[in-house]
Amino acid sequence: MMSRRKFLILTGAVAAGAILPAQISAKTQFVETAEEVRAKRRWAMAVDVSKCTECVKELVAKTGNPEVKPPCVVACDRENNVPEFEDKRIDPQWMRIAKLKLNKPSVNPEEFYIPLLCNHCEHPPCVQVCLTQASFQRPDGIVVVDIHRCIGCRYCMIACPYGARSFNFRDPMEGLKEVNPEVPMRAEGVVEKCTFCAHRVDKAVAEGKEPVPACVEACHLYGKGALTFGNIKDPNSKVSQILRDNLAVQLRANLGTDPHVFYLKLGGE
Amino acid sequence: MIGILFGVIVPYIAVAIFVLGVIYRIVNWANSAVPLKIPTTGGQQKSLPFIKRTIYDRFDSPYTWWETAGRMLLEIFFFRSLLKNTRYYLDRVSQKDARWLWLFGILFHYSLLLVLIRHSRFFLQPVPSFVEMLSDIEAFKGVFIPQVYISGLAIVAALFLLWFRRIFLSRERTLSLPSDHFALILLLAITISGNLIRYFFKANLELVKELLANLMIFNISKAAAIADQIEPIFYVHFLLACFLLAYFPFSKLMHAGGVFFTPTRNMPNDNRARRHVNPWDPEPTAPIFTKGITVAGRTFKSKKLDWDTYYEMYRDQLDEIAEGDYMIVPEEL
Amino acid sequence: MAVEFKKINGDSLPYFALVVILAIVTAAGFYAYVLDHQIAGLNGLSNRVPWGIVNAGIPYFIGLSAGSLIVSALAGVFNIKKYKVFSRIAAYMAAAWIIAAILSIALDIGKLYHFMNAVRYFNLTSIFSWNAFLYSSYFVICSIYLLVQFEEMDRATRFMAGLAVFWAVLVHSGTGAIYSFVYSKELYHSALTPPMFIVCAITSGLGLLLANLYFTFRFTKRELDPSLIRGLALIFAGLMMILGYFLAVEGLEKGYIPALHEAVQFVFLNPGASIFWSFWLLIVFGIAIPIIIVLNPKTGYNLKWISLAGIMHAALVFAERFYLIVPGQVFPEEYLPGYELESLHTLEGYIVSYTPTIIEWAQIIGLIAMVYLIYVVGVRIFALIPERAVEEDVDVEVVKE
Amino acid sequence: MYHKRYVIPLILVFLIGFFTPYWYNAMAGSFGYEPELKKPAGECVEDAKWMASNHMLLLQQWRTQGIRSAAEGGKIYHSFTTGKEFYITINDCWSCHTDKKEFCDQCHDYIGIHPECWDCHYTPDIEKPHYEGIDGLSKYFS
Amino acid sequence: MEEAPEKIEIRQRFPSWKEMLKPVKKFEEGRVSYLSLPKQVDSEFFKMPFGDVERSLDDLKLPDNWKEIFLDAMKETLEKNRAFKLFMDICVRCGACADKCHYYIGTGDPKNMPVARAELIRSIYRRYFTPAGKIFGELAGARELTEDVIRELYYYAYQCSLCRRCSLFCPYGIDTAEIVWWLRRMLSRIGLNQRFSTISIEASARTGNHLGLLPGGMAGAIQQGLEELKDITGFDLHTYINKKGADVLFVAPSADYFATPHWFVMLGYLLLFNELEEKYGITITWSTYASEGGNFGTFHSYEAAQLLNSKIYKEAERLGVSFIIGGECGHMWRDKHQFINTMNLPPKHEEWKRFWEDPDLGEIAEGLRGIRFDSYASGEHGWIHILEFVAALIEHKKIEIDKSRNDHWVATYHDPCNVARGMGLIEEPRYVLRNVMNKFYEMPEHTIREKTYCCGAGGGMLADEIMDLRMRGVMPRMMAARHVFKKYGVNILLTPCAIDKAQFPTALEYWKIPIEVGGPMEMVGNALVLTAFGEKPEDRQYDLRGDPIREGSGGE
Repeated sequence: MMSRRKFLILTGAVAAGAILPAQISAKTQFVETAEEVRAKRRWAMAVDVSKCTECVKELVAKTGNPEVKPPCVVACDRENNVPEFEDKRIDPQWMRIAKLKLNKPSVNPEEFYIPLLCNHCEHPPCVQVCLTQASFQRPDGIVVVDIHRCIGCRYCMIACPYGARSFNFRDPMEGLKEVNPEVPMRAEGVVEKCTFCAHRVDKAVAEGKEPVPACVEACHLYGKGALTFGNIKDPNSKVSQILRDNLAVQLRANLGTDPHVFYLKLGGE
Repeated sequence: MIGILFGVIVPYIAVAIFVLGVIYRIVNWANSAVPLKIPTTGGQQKSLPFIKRTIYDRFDSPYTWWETAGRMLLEIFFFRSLLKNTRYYLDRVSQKDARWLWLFGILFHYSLLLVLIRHSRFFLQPVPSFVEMLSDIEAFKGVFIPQVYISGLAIVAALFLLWFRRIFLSRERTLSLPSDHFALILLLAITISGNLIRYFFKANLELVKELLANLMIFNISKAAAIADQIEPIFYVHFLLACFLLAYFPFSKLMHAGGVFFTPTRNMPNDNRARRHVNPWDPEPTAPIFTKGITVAGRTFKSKKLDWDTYYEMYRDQLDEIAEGDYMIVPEEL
Repeated sequence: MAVEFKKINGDSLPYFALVVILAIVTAAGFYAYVLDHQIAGLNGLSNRVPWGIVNAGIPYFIGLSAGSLIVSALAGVFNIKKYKVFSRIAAYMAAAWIIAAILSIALDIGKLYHFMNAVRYFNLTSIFSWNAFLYSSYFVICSIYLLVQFEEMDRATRFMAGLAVFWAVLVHSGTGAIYSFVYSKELYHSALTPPMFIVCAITSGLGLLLANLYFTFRFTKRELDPSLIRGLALIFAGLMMILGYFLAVEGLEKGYIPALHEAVQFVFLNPGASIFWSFWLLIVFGIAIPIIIVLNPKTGYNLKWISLAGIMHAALVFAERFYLIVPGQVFPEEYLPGYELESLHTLEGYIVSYTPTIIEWAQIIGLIAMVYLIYVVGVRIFALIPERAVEEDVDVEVVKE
Repeated sequence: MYHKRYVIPLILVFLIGFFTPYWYNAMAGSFGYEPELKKPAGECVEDAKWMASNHMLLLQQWRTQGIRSAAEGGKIYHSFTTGKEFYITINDCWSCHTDKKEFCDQCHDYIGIHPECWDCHYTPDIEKPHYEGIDGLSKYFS
Repeated sequence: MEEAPEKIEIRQRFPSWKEMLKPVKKFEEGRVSYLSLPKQVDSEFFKMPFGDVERSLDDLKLPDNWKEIFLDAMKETLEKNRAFKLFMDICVRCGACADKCHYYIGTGDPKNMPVARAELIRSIYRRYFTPAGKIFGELAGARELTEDVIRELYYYAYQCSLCRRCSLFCPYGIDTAEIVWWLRRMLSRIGLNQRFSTISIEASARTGNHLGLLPGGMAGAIQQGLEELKDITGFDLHTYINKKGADVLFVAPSADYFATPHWFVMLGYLLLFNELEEKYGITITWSTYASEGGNFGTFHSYEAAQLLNSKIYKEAERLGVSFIIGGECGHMWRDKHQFINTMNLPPKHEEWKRFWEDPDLGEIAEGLRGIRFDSYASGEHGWIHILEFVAALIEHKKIEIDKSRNDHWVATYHDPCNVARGMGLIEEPRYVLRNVMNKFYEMPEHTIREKTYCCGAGGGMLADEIMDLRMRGVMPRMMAARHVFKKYGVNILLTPCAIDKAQFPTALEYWKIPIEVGGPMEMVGNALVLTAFGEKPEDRQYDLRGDPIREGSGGE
């Protein structure tokens, strides 16, 4: 039951009410600022191309299907609710496998397989061009699409040098066989791409564990362990060690985007 | 206590005043006679078959019932007369279009319509899908939470524009009476308080709908109990709206009903095809003046100039004309 | 005698028929949009070619808009009195085309009702974001420019004309930059695009305006002096030559890079693809023949021929937009130089075909019809067209002042 | 009264229009209908009454922090009414409000608001099988 | 406006709303109409309440209980006229009408805005008839009825020409003419009448026409016209007057019998009638009893209008005509189109009935078969405008026209307000003019057709004592006329309205625009080839003004 006094002061509470939404955020104190995170963590992935090639070749041989999906891709699709459609032109892909061959067959006629995924560039062109700041780079380096903001202009797809982004031409719900509650599904008319399994990363960080994206986990579990994920700001992490020991190649490094997916052992041992 | 007073008693009174008041005004107008058929003709009449009438003429100078109805509908839905608005310049030959008033008027009235349709969600159960569809279309769905309804903001803007006309244009300032400002301020207060509830001080809308549902079925004790739980900011909006309802029938806002009665618009221009009968002089055998009019107890009666009187008065001249067999020929020089 | 602008009567049957036809085509365009978004797979887009001809509509319409506006502003900015007769109609067309441009963005984006996000979360580094601002402000400037013309406020008109031209240049550079600043696609990346855009915009807008003026004056049975049009036609031809020059420079520059040899060959010398045709048709029918028409003394003074040249050029500038937008996406990028790459699960590494479907064409045609609907209704509501456009009339006024 | 032929229908139209809720609700048979919420177990992040009016603001704040922050501190929500802290994850609400139909939809249907959250977001009502984690993938590679 | 007279100075004032409620005490010179004298309003045939005393504005000499009488009259009006009551209630004071009034444009007097003019009486209405006005008084825009207010009401009621231009632009169709008309009626109940219109009303009530012409005078005037026509055409023409058994009764405004630009129009009528009679055998008669088409009663009150127009149907019945043709007049057509058959019982005699059962002119004269008046088909009206009639004759090629006879005229056409906005006769005159002359140009679009500007002298405003007001009111029309004069070299302003024809010569002189005034029927008369008399197109040497026709036009 409301008292008369309360009613009267509430007329004066106009000002207090106006800042209600602001209050919610004002009270939230960050135990760890963005700058601190930036100094502490930068996620990256290293791909051992020889192991990867070995794995895919084995699978192709086993199934006889030249378009077979290796464990990493399957895990990515399931984990992130990536829909599957028949039509290759509009089928969204977060992670996919590409076949490489050197231009000079006389030197090396062998084919290699590499996974292609979002490179989580240090200077991501997609973030530069996004109209609505829907694509953004988190302080820990992961580039994410905030689909609440995406308007589907597809400028980021044009700008991305790696073709890492997919547009939802159809309602993704139609192409889903099972659902992972941890990751939101996307709607028709927005752009999506690999997030380095940001939900897994955040959960692991909060629990103080080493984060492992789904593809990496699946690669180790079912594949040859070609993928390595970790924090390159930490010199002791596995990724740092591997990158120290090997010559790493970045895709289209000449553009200066500084991608954070590194390919090792390109062209064999 | 406040809940009962503002949440129960006031709305009942306001609705009663509104409904009875509007009916009273309509009946009151209908009680007056329409002595003459006086449409304002804004275009070519229906006349000889070779005189072309354009579609605009049909609506501006209607001849049939349908054309008249069309004229009224265009008037009501598109404010067609205001659309003809021009402004006169003393120093120029030409006149310019000045349709701002039309634009602001349309903006306000259609926003109001949308706002009212959206408010029907508080009265109708289940909420009709077209109401939801309209709300979704006008809101930037998903961009702002809560949704931002364009009509809700546009109506405030339009009211301010209409009010600024009255404040800043010297001619309009001269014309405006306090009641004109008052109506605008009242509407502004309602719309602004509505927007405040929507975007800043949230009220529990579910309780609001429950309150209204209980009021509708006269479940007063339940309504009063619910009314007490609703946030006070709601009552600012609600009370003002109730006041508007009660104020409506007795103010110029009644133009909403009056526009249907305008004799210059709702009559066809078919005087020559259908005779209009004056209800208070249905059989005019002789002019009223010759029957005499009574003012303050005294009767003033004019003499009737019928042919016989006339003939008596000018007998010689008329006879002379008759002698010439009613024919005039030029005089032989 | 001063130029007097007058509304048309607009009560004849052909007029209503025209309005109805345009309205139907417009409605069909919007219906195509609805279909496009409800049923997947009706358009020719894919994850490799996400921008098609609906997107090409943006630069195309913007170009038509600017071309119109610059004609309009000639009178104001450079004080060329004789073009004052066309200033209203041109400014009005400019405003109408910008609406079409904004709508073609609206038809193109995936989540239309989220568009306010672009305002709410304005991204300073995004050229598209700036363009959204430029387009809307450009529309406002056009409207104010038109308004001050209606109100015959001479000083304000000159000021607004200047501002409008400045803004038009800005908008065009911006639109060009949307494409040319994309450094990840070599066929897009070019510093020449923004200036070429401005030239191309003026020629296409001017070309269409010429035809527009001819037909409007003809249908309203008003007098139009060929010598006035001739002046504009010469400007038109001159700018088309500059456009041709720009195209040549850019093509040759691209062809000079060994890395792009394959792509350039694909674009210019591959008659199997629509891109080849879009380019060469533009060169031949969109530039060469119109220039010949205008410069040939036999045809260059004839309003019919000039408007034919204008229409040809304006129509084929759409091919130029196609040639600008599509090849960069169709031709695969090289992720790892020295290696040939083929994706197992997507279309990366392949040349992807993009053929606009009828649904996409319907949207573009619907927008064009909408602009003409706005125009046809506009000449009835507003005093846009001069009672007669004859050079002597205009000259007399110059003498008087 | 003159023109009864027009005036009486006009009054009737006015009355029918103004009293739309009566005939509409009578036709729908929903006079006095009130939604019944299934009271969830457990403690909410904010006071229930505050939530009834302001939950949309909370959810917006929740989602922005949840997506945009990489630092774990950025993912901590401080309750406005109770002062407690909560770590933001995507499916927190479902832990107590187990039934969307009996909770969310009750009020939303009543007021006629249908937010687009569930176009993408998981709800317990969703009919598709759940993903079982990486370990469950073995069936694809056996 | 390089050549506009220096003397006109428009002082625009924008007082506060409170000041607007206060009655104006100081009346501008040249804008106040004189009050009626007893001989006009206390005459035998036109007896108005309290008309027996001579009044002036300084000394109104109102009856003792004038307030009661006025309010009673107002109450009666509210009951008797829905338009008045509605217009009292629904105005929202949006201001759309404000600059539509030519008197407001010309004078700048804020109370001349149509809305403010209506507000003068509306404030009284609020004070005495609405609860808000009774309670809140001035705040609700209400004011007491005092003698000053009455004076002000009179002052502004007679600054309106009842042209209805404001009504066209009002979103609710509020017709200030209607308000003012009934206000004048209320004022007449306490003895306040305008002298100029009551002179004419009284004369018309007594003699049948406004000029007070006796039958002999009228016959003489027509006869003189016939003589003049003989000089011009060389033919012996004739016409009928008061002829029983004629086919058609013709009613013209009485000014046509004497006044100058009107005169040529009458010659045009006579030529047409003779041609028709000679060729087709249709007889058209004038009447001395119904010798007046105009009706100054429509400027005064419902009853006065009825008093004056009641004669015509009676006369039609007496003469046994089939229908009535009306001449060129503006307010006459408001009266004849919208009022007359409501205010009177239409004639019921046989010829009339027979004709309107099948309104084809072939029923009267076989040669004219095919001209049908189906749109007016009703035995209860029976009026045809002379220009409609001529348009039909031209369309059916029943008369022969030689356009070139009007080549020395470059004409423009002014729509009389009542004909355009009270009747909708817009295209017919243009049709006629395009067919009888080669050089016809329209004035600017917003000053013609239904948006036409008033001549500033309608509604009883033709009085000489309000010359200042008249010249201010005519300004917009003159600006438009000057525009076409400069642009096309127009040398005649045609208008089918007697009051316009009286006002425009004065106004054109005042505004220094060297063009003539005339009526469309004059042009018809010029161009009409009297084939029935054996006239050839090239025979006519002089136009109806006596000027040589082909001089200066053919050669150059």
